[in-house]
Amino acid sequence: MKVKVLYFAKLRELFGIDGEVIEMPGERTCAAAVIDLLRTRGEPWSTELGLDSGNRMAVNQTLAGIVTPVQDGDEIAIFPPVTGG
Amino acid sequence: MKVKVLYFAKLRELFGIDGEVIEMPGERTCAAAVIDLLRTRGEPWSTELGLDSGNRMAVNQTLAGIVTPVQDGDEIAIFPPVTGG
Amino acid sequence: MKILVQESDFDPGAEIAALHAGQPRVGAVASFVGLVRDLNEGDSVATLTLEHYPAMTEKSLREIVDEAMGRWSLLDVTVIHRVGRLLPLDRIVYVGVSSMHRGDAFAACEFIMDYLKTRAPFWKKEGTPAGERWVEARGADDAAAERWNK
Amino acid sequence: MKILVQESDFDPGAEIAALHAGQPRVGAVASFVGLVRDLNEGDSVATLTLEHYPAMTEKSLREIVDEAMGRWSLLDVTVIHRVGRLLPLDRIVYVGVSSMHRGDAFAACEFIMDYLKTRAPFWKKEGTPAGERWVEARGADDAAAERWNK
Repeated sequence: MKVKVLYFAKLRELFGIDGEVIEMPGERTCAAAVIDLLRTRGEPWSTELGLDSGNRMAVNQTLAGIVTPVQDGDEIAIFPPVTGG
Repeated sequence: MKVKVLYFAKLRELFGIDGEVIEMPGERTCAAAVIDLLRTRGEPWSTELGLDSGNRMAVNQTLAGIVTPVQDGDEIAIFPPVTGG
Repeated sequence: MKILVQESDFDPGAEIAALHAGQPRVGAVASFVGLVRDLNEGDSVATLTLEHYPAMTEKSLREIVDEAMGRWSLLDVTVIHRVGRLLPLDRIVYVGVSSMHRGDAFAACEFIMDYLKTRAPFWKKEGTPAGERWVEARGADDAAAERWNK
Repeated sequence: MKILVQESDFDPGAEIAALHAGQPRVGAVASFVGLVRDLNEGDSVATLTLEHYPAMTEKSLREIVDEAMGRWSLLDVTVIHRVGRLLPLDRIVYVGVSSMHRGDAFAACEFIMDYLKTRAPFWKKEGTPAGERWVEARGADDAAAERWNK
């Protein structure tokens, strides 16, 4: 399965890309598996996407938790706490 | 002593005047004495200025209670609960 | 601080701008506009006449704003209240508060409205098809003002 | 309901008017305007750049407004949030709420701002004399949003 991953703000700058399509095994998983896969890349991914990083996620444009289901074609966004308004 | 008494809104209409100067015995008293004196006039004063009428008072343009001191030359306003805004 | 009691209309946009224009410390402006509705207590309202106690009105509004400035960290406050004869859709009152952070502006703006509703000497008289009637004070307004004392 | 995410400025006075003009049921309009300050965390701020997540931004604002409409008796809501490069004194955000009575308008306006601050995908980057930096989320904003769940 393929999922689209987007990065915003500080994460976009640290990773040097605003998004990418990644290949994952199986047909459905959860958001935590996407994070885990990205963290295997080493630094800065490993640290920036650590459990205590405080970052937020959205799956298909809705705020999500690490157990939110993810399937082929989904859009996963990872970003720091929002600071608008 | 003389005090100026003002009436607003419904009271102004019921009494048919927007204010008057009244003569009171002594040199100082409290707001309750002004009300009591006005009530001796009979209706509609007696009922409209009854203790359970819910009306408010101000002495010299500051919200007051029945024990607020009153002296010669003071301005006492009597009015229904306010409804601005 | 700007406090006005007037017969003429006001411009909320201009009032908001005056509360922050050229003042780079202002991060938040909370505003309230009160309007004449065409329906009250189930009856249609054709006119609304606002009476006040001129010698006391501005003084009481100033005391309310002073109290708000003591309770919250505010940069500026504007209160405008109209008097005289108004029609449905007309603006009645404007309260605007500027501050560094939004929490202060929101709280002070609502506090000033709640206190104005229960302490400033204004009285409304409605013209309805059945004739004129003085608007009765609402218990809800007393309750709204009371909660700031908790 | 009107929800806009745009680079251009907006006119708070025109937005307030649009929330009540010709609508005699509206008795109250509560509004909030957020502005760029020239100082944050003790450092001077020369520019503020707002990034967002276009596919999600409007959707998340709509969900916040829907939530407010479920909680209070509202007549209309307008939310406008700017993105792109802003300067001190610039307007950032407008939230306006119309209702019959003021309590609903005040509560919903503050609720929408609190939720927007913690749930809508906007990020601020400040330009300071020491360079650019991403604004850190404030614990106070989380606390402000959290109190609506009590």
